[in-house]
Amino acid sequence: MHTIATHTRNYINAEYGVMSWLLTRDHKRIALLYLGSVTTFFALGGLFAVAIRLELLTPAGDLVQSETYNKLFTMHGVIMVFFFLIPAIPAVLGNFLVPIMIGAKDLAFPKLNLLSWYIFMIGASFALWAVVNGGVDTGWTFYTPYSSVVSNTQVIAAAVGIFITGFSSILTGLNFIVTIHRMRAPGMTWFRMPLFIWSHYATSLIMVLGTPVIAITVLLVFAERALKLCIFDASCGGDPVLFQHLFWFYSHPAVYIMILPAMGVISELVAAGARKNVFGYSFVAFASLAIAVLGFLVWGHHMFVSSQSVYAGMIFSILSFLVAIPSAVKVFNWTATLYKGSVSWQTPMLYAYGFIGLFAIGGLTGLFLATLGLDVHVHDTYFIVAHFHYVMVGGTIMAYLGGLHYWWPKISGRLYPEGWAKFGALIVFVGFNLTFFPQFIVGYLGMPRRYHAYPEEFQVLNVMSSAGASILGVGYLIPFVYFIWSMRYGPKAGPNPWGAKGLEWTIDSPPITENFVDTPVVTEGAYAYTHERMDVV
Amino acid sequence: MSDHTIPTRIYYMVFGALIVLTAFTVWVAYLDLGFANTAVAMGIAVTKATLVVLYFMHVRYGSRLTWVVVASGFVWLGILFALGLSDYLSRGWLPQPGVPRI
Amino acid sequence: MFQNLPLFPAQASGFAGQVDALYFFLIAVSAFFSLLIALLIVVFAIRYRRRSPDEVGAGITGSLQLELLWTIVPLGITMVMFLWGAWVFFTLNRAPRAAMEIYVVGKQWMWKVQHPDGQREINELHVPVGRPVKLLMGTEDVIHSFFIPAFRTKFDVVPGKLTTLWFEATKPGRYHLFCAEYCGTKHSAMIGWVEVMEPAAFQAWLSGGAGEGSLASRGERLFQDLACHTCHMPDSQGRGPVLDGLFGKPVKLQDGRTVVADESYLRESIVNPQGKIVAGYQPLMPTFQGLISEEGVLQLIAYIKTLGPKAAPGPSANEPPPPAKQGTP
Amino acid sequence: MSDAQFVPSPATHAHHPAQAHHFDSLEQQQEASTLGMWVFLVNEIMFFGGLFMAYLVYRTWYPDAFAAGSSHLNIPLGATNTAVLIISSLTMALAVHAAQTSWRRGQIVFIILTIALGTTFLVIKAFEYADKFTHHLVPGPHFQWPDEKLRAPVEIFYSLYFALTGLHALHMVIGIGIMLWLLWMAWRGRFDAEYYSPVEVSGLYWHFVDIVWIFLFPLLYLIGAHVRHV
Ligand code: HEA
Ligand code: HEA
Ligand code: HEC
Ligand code: CUA
Ligand SMILES: [Cu+2]
Repeated sequence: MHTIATHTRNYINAEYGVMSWLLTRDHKRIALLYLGSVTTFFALGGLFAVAIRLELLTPAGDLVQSETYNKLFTMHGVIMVFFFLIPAIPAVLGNFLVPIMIGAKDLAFPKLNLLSWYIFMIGASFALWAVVNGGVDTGWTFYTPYSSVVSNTQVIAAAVGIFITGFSSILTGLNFIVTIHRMRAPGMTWFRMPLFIWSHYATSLIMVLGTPVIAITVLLVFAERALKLCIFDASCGGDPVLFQHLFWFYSHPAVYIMILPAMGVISELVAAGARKNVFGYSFVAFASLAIAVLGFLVWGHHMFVSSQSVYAGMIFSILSFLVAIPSAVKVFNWTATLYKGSVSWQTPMLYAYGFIGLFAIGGLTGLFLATLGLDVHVHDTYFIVAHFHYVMVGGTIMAYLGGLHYWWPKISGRLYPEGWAKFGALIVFVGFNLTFFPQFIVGYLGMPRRYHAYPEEFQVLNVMSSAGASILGVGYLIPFVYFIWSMRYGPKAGPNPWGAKGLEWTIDSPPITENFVDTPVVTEGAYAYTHERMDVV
Repeated sequence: MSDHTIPTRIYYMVFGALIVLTAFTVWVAYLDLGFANTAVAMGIAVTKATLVVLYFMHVRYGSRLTWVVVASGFVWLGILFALGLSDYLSRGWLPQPGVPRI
Repeated sequence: MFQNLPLFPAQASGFAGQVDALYFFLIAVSAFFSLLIALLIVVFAIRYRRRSPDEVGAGITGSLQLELLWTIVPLGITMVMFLWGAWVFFTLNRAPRAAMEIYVVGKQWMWKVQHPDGQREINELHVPVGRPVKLLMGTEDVIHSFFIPAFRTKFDVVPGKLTTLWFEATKPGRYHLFCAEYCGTKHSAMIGWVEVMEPAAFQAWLSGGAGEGSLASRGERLFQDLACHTCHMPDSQGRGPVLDGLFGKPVKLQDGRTVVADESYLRESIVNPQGKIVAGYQPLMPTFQGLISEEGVLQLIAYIKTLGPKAAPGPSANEPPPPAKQGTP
Repeated sequence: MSDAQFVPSPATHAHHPAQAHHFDSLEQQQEASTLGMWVFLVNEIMFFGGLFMAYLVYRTWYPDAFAAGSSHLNIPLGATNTAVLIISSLTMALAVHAAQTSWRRGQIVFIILTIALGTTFLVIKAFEYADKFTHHLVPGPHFQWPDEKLRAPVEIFYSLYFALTGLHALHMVIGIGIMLWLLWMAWRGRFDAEYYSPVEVSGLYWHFVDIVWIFLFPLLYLIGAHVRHV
């Protein structure tokens, strides 16, 4: 890397003092602000999960009151979804990497980027206010009329929090879209972009097109509750099912906001881990767009037994199967990328393997739910809980951790301890499966979700799940500890510890404030590890 | 950026059309045309909106990307309406055994 | 503790087998693909593990044939899932004509059941084995969901609507009844039992205690109390249409549409008469929204269904049950 | 990129003072702002879209109640407001034109006119709202409707009326805020033919708010026009 000058100045030590962080416009510093915030929310959401699992150790509802239990899972869901998982990869890794990967000095609108973080924190404050002042008990889905006229908890504060946070997501998406369109370095054509960028582009489309609908929907719940308007309330002839339509119009695409960036991370990990072109690059790139677009057409699969029309159910079912196809394409392409690669067994790859396997199971069980006749039985049981934890925890969090490990040297300039990291990844994998696999079984047996007490015959499976959760908790604690440790004691990383391709590995670790000394000129595709060309067999 | 500076004459013409259309839509609303009332009102509103988008908002002279962005907004609105209505309009269609079909 | 570890729910309804067959098909597909992928990953990761620090992978970029293969094969498989699933779903959604009808109302946090002959129960549902049963369901407050795992079926009860659910129990026994849609504090206590009985035992149970008269007769009393009869008279003298023989018949509406007078229509006509105006009538009927309990609405419906010429499909509530018939058309 | 070359920044020409350092050129910066605003407006379409969906459903369910509810809205005032907004769109377009032609006086005059028209709109709207309050047409416990049978669905109509017009008015308020800032910048002579994207981009926003009203007016005010004489 002859072109790299060693700068002692980098984005971390460029300026000092709290204000230099709170007023920064550097996308990398903002990424770290988000990293701090979402980690805190993850810990909080995790604490609620621990409480849930403790309660479910015994069939009787003996640890907490049912009111409390209902608040626990609601706040667990709300915090994990809106304040952790949706921002996690885009706002942390995306913020850090999108400009660097396309050879830009920053996002198109740095001030807006900082504003997004403030909006996020303001929204989060409302949600936290709700948590501290008695909590919310509507479930993260806020179904009316329970949320709008019946519940007597802090629905208004939570709704306002989600409304505000939504704008942070919208502005992040907007910033990415404009950046990717307008800020690419010379030579960085669309089909030379890393797949991480493609998937963030697709994610941003969903953020911009979907998030406003959840914003207006929670605003209407707010209006119905606080201003006594009549929108969904059946007592003035309104339709509670309309709320569900509007809610899922966003919230189904939102699950792709959670998974698409994770898929982008996996594409990078697999390419660097196998030192190879991602197999079928353009298919993977277009699969991201296909998921983003088709993802808007399937929301009604959450409403098969909601009294939605049978025909609408059929339309949503068949479209749900269609949206599974691009995901399948991606899984197969990642697997094929390993073929004849130079495959690494370092921690980021372990997480990538974990992701592919667990996402496959999570996604395939999604097919169970898209199957009309089967969903009637498993809807609102623990089968659903297992499905979405497999995709969200087994999928997105695995990818997030894999990505954090992979880019940690770039972010912090230091290496994490590899041995501990492998051990942590193993614990996470084992703990995860022990927690959530039994839930498929107990779900098919018929245990409904959001149950504070349950019949005795479900106990054994629930105890397994709770045991798994404690292992999983330890598994998450391990990286948390050694990442912090490495910031001080980790060995210096150097610009490219993995021998990986990509503009981010051509610059210093940690990078300087405007990323590049001189604007790079790109002359080849994203994963050009070799210039030989070869066929599959 | 549209380096295009549109002559102000066009602005005034569009403005005139918008005012005329507004007057027309008010007038026609007082006639009882049955279902056509809504169709006409929406037709006029769409025309007016199109004029504003094309001329006041310069899309007529904009890049292809602008066209795509604008179009995507309306396509997604269409998705929301179409799939939403797929439920509302087909409720109760399912023939039940023993109940006469209509 | 460990002898108490069920892995599979009891099969106690006509379609439990159908749903389970679908389940096993999906498990087979999923197991195949998950194991295939896991196997390939392990094999590749070991076979092609990195042997020297600056080794790179082969220059393979992709293969159109493979892309087509793994697009089309999953597409085909999922279409099978779709068709099969939709077919089961239709069965689940179309109660046979001969189904015996039971009225269910959900409210925070209990299930109230009324049998046509007048028995009421709370958090219990007694049904005979081998006869299709159709539940006509409403709610007094929020959304709930009537869920019987052993029957593999559930359906939401939604404010402002009448929803239905049907099944045919195949095995006598006691099965869990759950509320599956989150409905507030005691959601997890809104549970009960479904008691499937031999027909004779069921008949005995039915004649056990009907106290207040049949459902329809209670509906009739309400019809008088709410002064419905002042407008709806048996002859066409009243201000409202004649209700005799209405159930199950097509009704012409003012706006030109024709709808069938099923239970949902009757419910809507009572609670929200402005929604659908019968052709040839003025929108005079006041709304009874909030004036009748959900149970009352169901009683009125039961009453209207028994009215007049026996043109209505399905046995009237008071007849003895006909022998079980194959329901699925 | 092993063989990516690094070239020194191409330009040595003087940067426009408004150009941010992370852009290569003022042109790139202006294109980015315009695209950004368009993307934002698409988001706005969906934001109002949720409400329009609710309107669509209930309008098909309760056509008569909607017509009846609508007939209590004041068509002359609504039409006037439509005209006011259209004029303000014209003045906004002319303000952009003035910026494109480096005509500072024109910018100031047209922005002031736009602000004045926007305010007029809000004042008229306030009178309409006040009228609804005195006639108990605001949804909630005090809502009254002479025809008891239609009360519930008419309440839905007025809920949508207030939600739609209220959000629209909120957008107007924000728009006026932006205009005041533009006025300040124009006053200081910040905009010229080379750099005018703040005016252009704010103009897009303003026109969008106008378009929303173009739909609200017939959907809310006019559907009852032909029945009110029956
Ligand atoms: C990251 C989040 C995420 C992701 C990616 C998905 C992905 C999918 N989900 Fe999931 N889902 C949720 C999060 C997610 N879901 C959540 C949170 C809920 C519950 C919400 C609530 O009620 O609280 C839910 C609920 C949910 C339901 C509603 C269930 C109910 O309430 O009754 C349905 C129904 O169709 C569904 C389907 C799917 C499908 C078809 C996919 C597909 O996209 C999956 C595609 C992936 C694959 C198919 C696997 C990879 C492919 C292969 C291994 C090759 C073989 C493939 C084939 C043979 C096709 N999901
Ligand atoms: C991103 C989303 C996400 C994540 C990560 C999780 C993580 C977990 N979830 Fe959650 N879950 C949801 C999203 C998520 N969940 C949603 C949306 C619902 C539905 C809510 C509803 O019904 O409304 C739900 C519901 C839900 C239920 C069902 C409740 C019910 O229906 O009654 C259960 C039950 O077991 C559960 C368990 C768990 C467990 C054990 C974890 C574990 O993975 C958690 C492991 C984490 C820890 C144990 C914390 C570790 C601690 C640290 C790392 C802290 C260290 C740091 C510091 C000290 C600063 N979740
Ligand atoms: C003030 C007179 C009046 C009263 C009281 C009244 N109705 Fe009606 N009803 C009407 C009129 C008029 C119609 C036809 C117009 C319409 O559909 O709204 C009607 C229609 C109906 C219909 C639909 C009939 C069809 O042919 O499709 C049903 C069912 C019904 N009423 C039931 C009831 C019940 C039950 C009550 C009492 C709880 C009741 N009505 C009280 C006037 C009345
Ligand atoms: Cu009733 Cu849950
Ligand atoms: Cu979904």
